Amino acid sequence: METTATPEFKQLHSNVRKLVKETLNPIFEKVEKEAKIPEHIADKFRRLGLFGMSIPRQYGGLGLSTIEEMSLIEEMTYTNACFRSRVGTNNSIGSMGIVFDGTNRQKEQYLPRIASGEWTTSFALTEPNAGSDASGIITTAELDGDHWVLNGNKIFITNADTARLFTTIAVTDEKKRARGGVTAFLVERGTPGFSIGPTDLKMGFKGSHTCELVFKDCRVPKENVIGGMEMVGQGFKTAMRVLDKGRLVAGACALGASQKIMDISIVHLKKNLASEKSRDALQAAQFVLADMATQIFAARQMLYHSARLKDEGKNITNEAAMVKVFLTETASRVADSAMDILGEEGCLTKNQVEILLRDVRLYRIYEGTSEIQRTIISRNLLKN
Amino acid sequence: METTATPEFKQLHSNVRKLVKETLNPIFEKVEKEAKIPEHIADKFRRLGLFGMSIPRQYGGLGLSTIEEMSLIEEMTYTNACFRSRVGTNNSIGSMGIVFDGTNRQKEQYLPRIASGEWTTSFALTEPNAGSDASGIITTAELDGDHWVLNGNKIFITNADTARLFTTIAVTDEKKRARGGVTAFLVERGTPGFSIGPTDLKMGFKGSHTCELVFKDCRVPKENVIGGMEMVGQGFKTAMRVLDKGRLVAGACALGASQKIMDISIVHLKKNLASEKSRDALQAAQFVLADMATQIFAARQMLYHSARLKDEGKNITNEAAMVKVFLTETASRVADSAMDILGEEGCLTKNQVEILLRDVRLYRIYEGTSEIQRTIISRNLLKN
Amino acid sequence: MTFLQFDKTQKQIKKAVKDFIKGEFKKEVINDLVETYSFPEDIWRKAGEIGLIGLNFPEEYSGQGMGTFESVLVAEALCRGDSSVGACLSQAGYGAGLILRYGSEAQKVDWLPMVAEGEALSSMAFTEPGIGSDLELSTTSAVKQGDQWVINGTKSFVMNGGPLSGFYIVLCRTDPDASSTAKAFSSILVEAGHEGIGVSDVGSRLGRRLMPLSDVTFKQVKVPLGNLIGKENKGLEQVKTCLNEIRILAAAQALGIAQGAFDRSLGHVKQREQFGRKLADFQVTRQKLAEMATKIEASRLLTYQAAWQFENNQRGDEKQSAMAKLHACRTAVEVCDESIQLLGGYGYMQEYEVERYFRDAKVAEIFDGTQIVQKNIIADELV
Amino acid sequence: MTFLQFDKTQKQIKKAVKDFIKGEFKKEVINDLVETYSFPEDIWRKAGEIGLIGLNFPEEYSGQGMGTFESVLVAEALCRGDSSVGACLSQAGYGAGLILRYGSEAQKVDWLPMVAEGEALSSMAFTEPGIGSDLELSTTSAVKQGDQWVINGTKSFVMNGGPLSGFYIVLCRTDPDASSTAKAFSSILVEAGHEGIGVSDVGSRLGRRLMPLSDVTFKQVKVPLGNLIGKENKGLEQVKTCLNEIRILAAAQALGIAQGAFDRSLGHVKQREQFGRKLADFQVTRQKLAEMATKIEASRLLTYQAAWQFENNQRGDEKQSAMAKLHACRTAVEVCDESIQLLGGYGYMQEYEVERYFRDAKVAEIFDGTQIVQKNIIADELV
Repeated sequence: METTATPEFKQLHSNVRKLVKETLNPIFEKVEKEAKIPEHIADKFRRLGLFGMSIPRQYGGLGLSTIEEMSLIEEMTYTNACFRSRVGTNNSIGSMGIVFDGTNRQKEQYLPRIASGEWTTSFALTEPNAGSDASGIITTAELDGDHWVLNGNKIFITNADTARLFTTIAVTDEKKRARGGVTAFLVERGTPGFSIGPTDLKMGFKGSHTCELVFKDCRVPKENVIGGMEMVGQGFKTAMRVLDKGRLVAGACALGASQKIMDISIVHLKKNLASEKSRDALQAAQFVLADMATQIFAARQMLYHSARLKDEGKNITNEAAMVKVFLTETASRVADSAMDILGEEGCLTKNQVEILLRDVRLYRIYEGTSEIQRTIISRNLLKN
Repeated sequence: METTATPEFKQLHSNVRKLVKETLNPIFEKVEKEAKIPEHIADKFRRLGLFGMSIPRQYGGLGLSTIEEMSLIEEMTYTNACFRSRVGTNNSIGSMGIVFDGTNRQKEQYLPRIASGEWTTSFALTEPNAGSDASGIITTAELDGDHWVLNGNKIFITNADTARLFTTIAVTDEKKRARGGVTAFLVERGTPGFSIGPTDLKMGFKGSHTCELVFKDCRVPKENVIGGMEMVGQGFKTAMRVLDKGRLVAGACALGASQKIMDISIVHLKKNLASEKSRDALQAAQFVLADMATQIFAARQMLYHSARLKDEGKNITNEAAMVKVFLTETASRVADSAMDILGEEGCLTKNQVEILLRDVRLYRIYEGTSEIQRTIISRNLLKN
Repeated sequence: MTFLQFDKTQKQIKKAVKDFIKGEFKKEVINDLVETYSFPEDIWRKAGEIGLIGLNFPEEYSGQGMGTFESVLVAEALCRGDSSVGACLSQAGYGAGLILRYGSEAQKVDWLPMVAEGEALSSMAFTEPGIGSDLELSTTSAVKQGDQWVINGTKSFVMNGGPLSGFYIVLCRTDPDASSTAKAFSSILVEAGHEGIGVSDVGSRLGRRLMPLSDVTFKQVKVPLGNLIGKENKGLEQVKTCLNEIRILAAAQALGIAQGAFDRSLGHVKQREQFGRKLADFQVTRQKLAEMATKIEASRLLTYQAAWQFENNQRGDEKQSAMAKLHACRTAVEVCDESIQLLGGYGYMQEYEVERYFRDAKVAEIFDGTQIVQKNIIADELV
Repeated sequence: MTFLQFDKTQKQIKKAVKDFIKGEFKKEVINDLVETYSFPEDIWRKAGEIGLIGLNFPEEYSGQGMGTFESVLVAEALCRGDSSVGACLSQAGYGAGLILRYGSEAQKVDWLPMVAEGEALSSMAFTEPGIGSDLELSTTSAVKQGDQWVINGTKSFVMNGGPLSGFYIVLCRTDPDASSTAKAFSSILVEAGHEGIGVSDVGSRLGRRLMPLSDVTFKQVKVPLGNLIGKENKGLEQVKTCLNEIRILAAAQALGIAQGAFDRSLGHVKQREQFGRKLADFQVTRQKLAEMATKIEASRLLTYQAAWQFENNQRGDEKQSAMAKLHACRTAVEVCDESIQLLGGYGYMQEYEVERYFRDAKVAEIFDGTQIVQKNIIADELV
């Protein structure tokens, strides 16, 4: 944590650390096994304001700086990744569309409920043939009187099972697409014609759910276009800004997990060093540990430096892409090599690394794969 | 460069950058070919005070902070590595023994001449069977009246061909060795019994010379023990402190070179993208570039964060070891993958990457190999 | 000079396995097994019926009289077909290796046909809590009392234990006063169901979830003296020889897992589009496929070479076996990881299988000796 | 089934090369060559005398009538003996590959014995400035004038050019109007010393410093029509087939370089001490040796397999050749890099040779197609 942190934030930070240690970590495996975050935990998050870390104070959020937010996320992910994910969409992809581009009315109507955690939110961009690009989006919205009529399917939508509000991206002009033909809508749960599929079965992140969304002649009021009718066609830009913001967050999550994995490995290695095994036979494992620590050190400096730049108002598109690719790949490397230290015991779910190994794998895929990040980085380096 | 830099330092920084661009870079290959730094270049370094960057102002140095020094080193190594090496020993291993542990008389006698660049200095630790450990040192020093009598050989001693003063590590108590039996001496060139061998033929660093030193009944006055007679037996500690300081420096050098290699690669790739070749066939090369940039970004943040900690008075033994291993290995990786972008042209010496590839290889070996750094890191992580 | 040519029998075997997979590895069936963490009992029994288990047992014991090389081909093909079911079938007979190699005629007659015919699983009980691959630190003891061995101790990470297991081959300390650990251990056959045996599942785990994996305790378990396998106090050497072969078979499994994940990702990228083009048209996708295929090919050659060496030397070449295990398992982990990436969001979903291949690959790498352990073995031969 | 067994002739060849290296690769001699950037002329002539060059030429052209596999064994052994001298000897005959495969009887009689006997070096002039491996972008032209070809253009990175060269095989555009580049080029033999040929050394470089490496310009160079190799406008296909074989030989060289560096570092760590113990006693050193040896073994198998395929198919298997080149060169770079590290400060000194091995390895990886190029080739076969 920065030494320049305010006393208020220091207190919050310390509360979160305490919560992780005393309340979340003890139910690390329980969340995995029962595949859900208990509601009393969500209530604790609500009381601490964690659903609204990044939402402006005027709308009931904590209005944290980027550095402060990253610092809390790192703490919150020093345990099962799904805890952070519970508040994740509200702080990031599920709310940022409104924060960035929403009308005042939309902000007043929705942000307080999001910040308080009364409503959970989701972000619906991905489709079977469309990841981070607009060209593959098939979901369409057609204007019919005072309503837009949505048709199409969205997949892998995080927190869809509990969310009340979905920032939904659809094509409004087939010809223009990314260049003015894609629009962002606010769709409330329960809107006729909008249904939510069963929970996906995933490799990890068991306590955090994704589902398919189905829109069948789903009628959404005109005023639910994010930013109002003058923002029709600007939804791809909104979506990209939303994803931009998510890159540092993914990095911070990966960092928290990496640190957790390393600390578990240290405990194990110390135990081995104290056992009857030969110390000489543990030199290789010690070098594995040294490489973990070095990468994590690098990762952390990248993240907080980028967060600082963002708080200074700099454009950090390139830095954020580098943070995402390096920190999420570091987490996978750290998890992979931790197994060399932990051996067979590392494969057991009761050793939390088994869970973390599966969880961190997602970070390299979602909200822009590593390949998308590398494309962004090289494009920035090569532009004149 | 830090935004908080003083105007004075900003001017110096800008002067160094200008010097590199306008004076050093144009003779990049000439230094390689002629295997030396022209004396008029050394004079320019003298005028800028670059021989005394890290020497306190009271002794005629610039007394730079660690951040400032690293920042200048990064600039100076954005060209042929040997330029920086010309001033390297005076700023680091060749002078730090005196700065850290020297008597006032030693400081007054030697530091001004070192800071001005009048005298070049060297550091003599390595022996045929002793790298960074004291256990293999064979060079001995025996007290005989007012003199210590040195016998033994030192190898790979940087700048030995021109140095006037050699910080020389010898065993003064065979039984105690690292625990109080090793002493650091100041040996001047021309001392009877002290001779310097021919220049080593190396893989790279052609413009910077290393030689063997031979001590044959070489008599050194008692007052030349670094720190005076009460420091007899404390030389291993002095040597380790000296090497500690060198770790960030090695990192900064590797960083400057990495950036130079990447920038040459960018120019080449832009040329290819503008040529008749298919852009599709250059996607892989662009990803290679993205990975270079990401690692360099990580490297830079590690270095300056550690330098800042050091300037704040923190113990950075572990950070410095991580900086050395990560930044020097990054430089090798960057050079290796640059060749994938440059192709056959990259193999030609006139393409500077060919020189840099060979030069940066040294950083992973000298002043504590990567393996020594990993040992330090893991030891720190596992201690209680 | 000739280089790696399959003979007619080997081609037939490959064909037979392929047909078997086509007929028996039904996606719905396997999905059910995966969801319920169940051993593929039906498929296993059928594999036994058509002779895919105990391929290397002599024909008089219901085997096919073949060798390590053929076992490798079968393990590779089965795991290519399905990483989890393949592992269960390939490892069903591992524990019989000691009987086959060192057992008495009676032991062979009693057990080899049972294993080969898919009537009983075989279990090895070698390692113990906290000792990893350092088997010489085992403390489970067997003491002679009259005409019986009395066994006490706890073995961990025992595969195939529980209701389907026929027997456990237990590495026991039989000479506590031995001058060297090499002469302190014996391997003893313990029929499953003996009084005093306690089997407890190790619980949820990263991969190999369909296979029984347990901690097994032995409390005053009494078996006849004749249950000793081979010579007394030669257990450690016997076990090490068998582990040498098992490393090769583990490499073969990893090879199959890698190939299976590769098949699936190649199919995916040829079909899916992004930015309006097939994924397979992007140079970066193609470069990844090329890397994956090269690693797989290298692993295949190392594995086949190790198998060939094992058949043509009495004990095999420990260095080559460890190289095969090291390389093939690393390849499997990396190829499966890259497969998940190539499939993107789909790769993270259970339905698309590669995430399961990845988990099975990682477990294959850690079990039977981590990378560090394999490198130790190789270096011991090199230096 | 058999797996990689050397026949008697192959064993004899391996022995002959070993003896040759022992007799001719003197450290002082090589040091002199390295310091003066000189071609190992004496060693080359002697290699020609005992038949180590043009091993795969028929006996009537002074060859040994052997195949790619034997050439691989020789290239591997020579580069293991010395990475730089080995490369010079192995590549002395590369340029004759097109004559051997597509040349007329007269061309064969004229040139193959000269090359095989160490009387003349053979040169390939394929690539051009800025085009890398994209040979279809070549602009050097050959135009028929009466009974002559008139050649104009510039070729870059031409090996074996200059005073010792017998001839250049030049890839020329002979049909500027061709519908596809596949039908636009021919390969033409140009005797060295023709008027209009300009040879300029490319200058100082990373590795392969003993071998002549030049830019070669052709200005109104006139040669008889009969200097066409094989059929007109089939040049690109011919060259690609030969490059396929050259990739295998490049892999063999890289394999030898890797093994040579490994030999040296193994010797070093068994001898040197640190912290009072032999370097070879540290687990981390041993782990590195194990990794190096495993990569080398995998590279060896891939290279031998590719060679075997090349001999047993008309054109060879492009995928396997590219895999061998990719894997063996990467192995060589990594093993040599690690060797420098294992030798520490000594590793950085020329005297200890591994730094030169490293530089030669890196050049071997970049020349004849970088990693990216090899992966492109592999992927084209896979997808």
